[in-house]
Amino acid sequence: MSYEVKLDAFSGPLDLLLHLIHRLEIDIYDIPMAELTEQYIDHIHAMQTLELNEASEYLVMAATLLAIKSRMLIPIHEGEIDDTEIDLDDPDPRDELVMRLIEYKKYKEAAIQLQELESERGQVFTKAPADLSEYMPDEQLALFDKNVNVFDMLSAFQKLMRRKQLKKPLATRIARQEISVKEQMRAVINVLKNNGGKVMFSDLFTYEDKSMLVLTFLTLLELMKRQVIFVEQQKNFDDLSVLLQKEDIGDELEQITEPN
Amino acid sequence: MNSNKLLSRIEALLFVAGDEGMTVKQLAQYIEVEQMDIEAGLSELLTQYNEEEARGITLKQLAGTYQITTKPDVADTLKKLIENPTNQVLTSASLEVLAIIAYKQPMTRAEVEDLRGVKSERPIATLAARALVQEVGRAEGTGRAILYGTTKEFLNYFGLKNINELPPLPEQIEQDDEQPTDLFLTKFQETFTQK
Amino acid sequence: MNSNKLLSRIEALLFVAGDEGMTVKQLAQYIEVEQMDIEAGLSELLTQYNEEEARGITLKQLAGTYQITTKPDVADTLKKLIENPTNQVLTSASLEVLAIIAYKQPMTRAEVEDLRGVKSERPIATLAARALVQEVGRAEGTGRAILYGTTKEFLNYFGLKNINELPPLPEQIEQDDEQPTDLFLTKFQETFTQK
Repeated sequence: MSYEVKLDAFSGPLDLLLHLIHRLEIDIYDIPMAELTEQYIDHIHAMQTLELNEASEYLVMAATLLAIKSRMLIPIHEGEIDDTEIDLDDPDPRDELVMRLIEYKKYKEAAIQLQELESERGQVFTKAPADLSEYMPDEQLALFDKNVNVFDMLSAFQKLMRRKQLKKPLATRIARQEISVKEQMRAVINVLKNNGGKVMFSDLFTYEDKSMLVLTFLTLLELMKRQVIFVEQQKNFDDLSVLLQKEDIGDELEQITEPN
Repeated sequence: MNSNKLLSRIEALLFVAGDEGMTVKQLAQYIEVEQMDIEAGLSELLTQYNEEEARGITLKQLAGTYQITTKPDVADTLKKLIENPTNQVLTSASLEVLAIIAYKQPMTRAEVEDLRGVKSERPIATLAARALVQEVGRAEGTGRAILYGTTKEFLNYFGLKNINELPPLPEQIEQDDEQPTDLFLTKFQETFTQK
Repeated sequence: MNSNKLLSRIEALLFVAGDEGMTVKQLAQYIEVEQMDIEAGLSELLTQYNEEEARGITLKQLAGTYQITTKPDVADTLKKLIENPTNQVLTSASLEVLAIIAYKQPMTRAEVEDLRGVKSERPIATLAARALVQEVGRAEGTGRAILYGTTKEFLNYFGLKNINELPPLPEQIEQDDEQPTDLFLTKFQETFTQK
């Protein structure tokens, strides 16, 4: 008999038990303990890997099943069978398990309903509140509601991330406008001035952001063309050195006309 | 105020508010009409949005506020804007924990774990990080465990007006006419007499 | 694509884009029609917005980007909103900036703006004026932009002992994922194979 079992298909031992009960077409109010226990243990055997902190729960459940099974196998003395009083007082060893399964099943089904709502809600989109800050006096801008707490802030962050995910292509467009070649020329020259007019090529590329790397490279090409900097290499495979050739570049910057 | 004037003002305010939304009370306050008028206006606006096929937007009541949202029929176009649609949805473990907290709130972690029969620290942390649940108090007695409840973001995330709009909890498994306890006993006796 | 279908898609995309707007090229790309069709659709949409008095929104073209804005005639109502400074719609920008700085500190203004997609100079300045954020250093490399972080006043305001008490973000929880292990299986076999 082969099992197609993936651990993450189950969210816990109760979930696995419900799966088995359903598959074996077992009446939940009359569980054949021997069969269920055997199937349960076979299934966890078949699970290839199990996270350590969940493993203990699956084991506890296996132990519980074995305990119930063995309690049901304890031979009952002849006289006791006729004694209905004892039968009434003695609960079925399965009762507690059945109650737990039934209670759990309710919420498992509720979770499926939530999932349907989640996917329905995923079909419609909203927008960020309009930015009205330009119409507001400074002192009003940060006036939070008195009831604002950490979770509201977290919620603001989550909304932002959801929005960001929705508008990735637009966000990059704006990122590129952020720093112009002209600004970056000034920045590169400042680095050179602060380092005595000479830095290693790689030291100018400390950015994580790809668009900044490209921008800096374009800036260097522009500065070379204008003979503001000079790039040299001592020998093959050495890092390049960037040297400042003109101290005063005010005029150079003024001559640059930007697209916007 | 004539109807067109009212509708245009409601639409403008809701447009500006975006996903913060606005309550009937706030709309009435800013437009300076009665809340009754706002309610009539909202219902008229909803009718117009839904009847006019050229509209890509509609009205939705979310977490106690009214918000403009896009219509479900344009979802295919808008989904092209999403970079990685799969990593946003909740896992089944998180949904299970969330269902328990939503229906039985306030709940401690230990209570959730009892019910599920499995550790639930990580799903709870994920739900808190996504602002779907939050601490709403502390349990009585020693330990003073954190009590969790759902948030406004929870309502927003599942498209609910308020917590009472949660679908009813699925009822207990269909039972036969017999009382389950009797059933146990009978079966129990049958089992043993056979052995 | 029929006209209503096109218009509803244009409206929905522009609505979601909000203050950022979209270019004709982007609209054409997402709706998968020719730019010519988009241009015709935009002009039709503008006509509808302006002719229908019940609409409070209209179309505006700014630097090659189309965006939905409110109509000038509803300005008086929006003014009422602005005069109510505690409305969440108005404070959402500063709360968002504060959230970004709190979770991602230290951050430069450019980084905040990159994340939000809108200019954020004023919210940052106000937060700094309220002593909720402050300069905590300068960015490496060219430009040496100011790096912002949260203050003691920030911790006070939100009742936190230290910054680590902030609820974690979802990605921070996922990093804590334990490695799956098969230690369990071995243990389990040892225990139960003798059954």
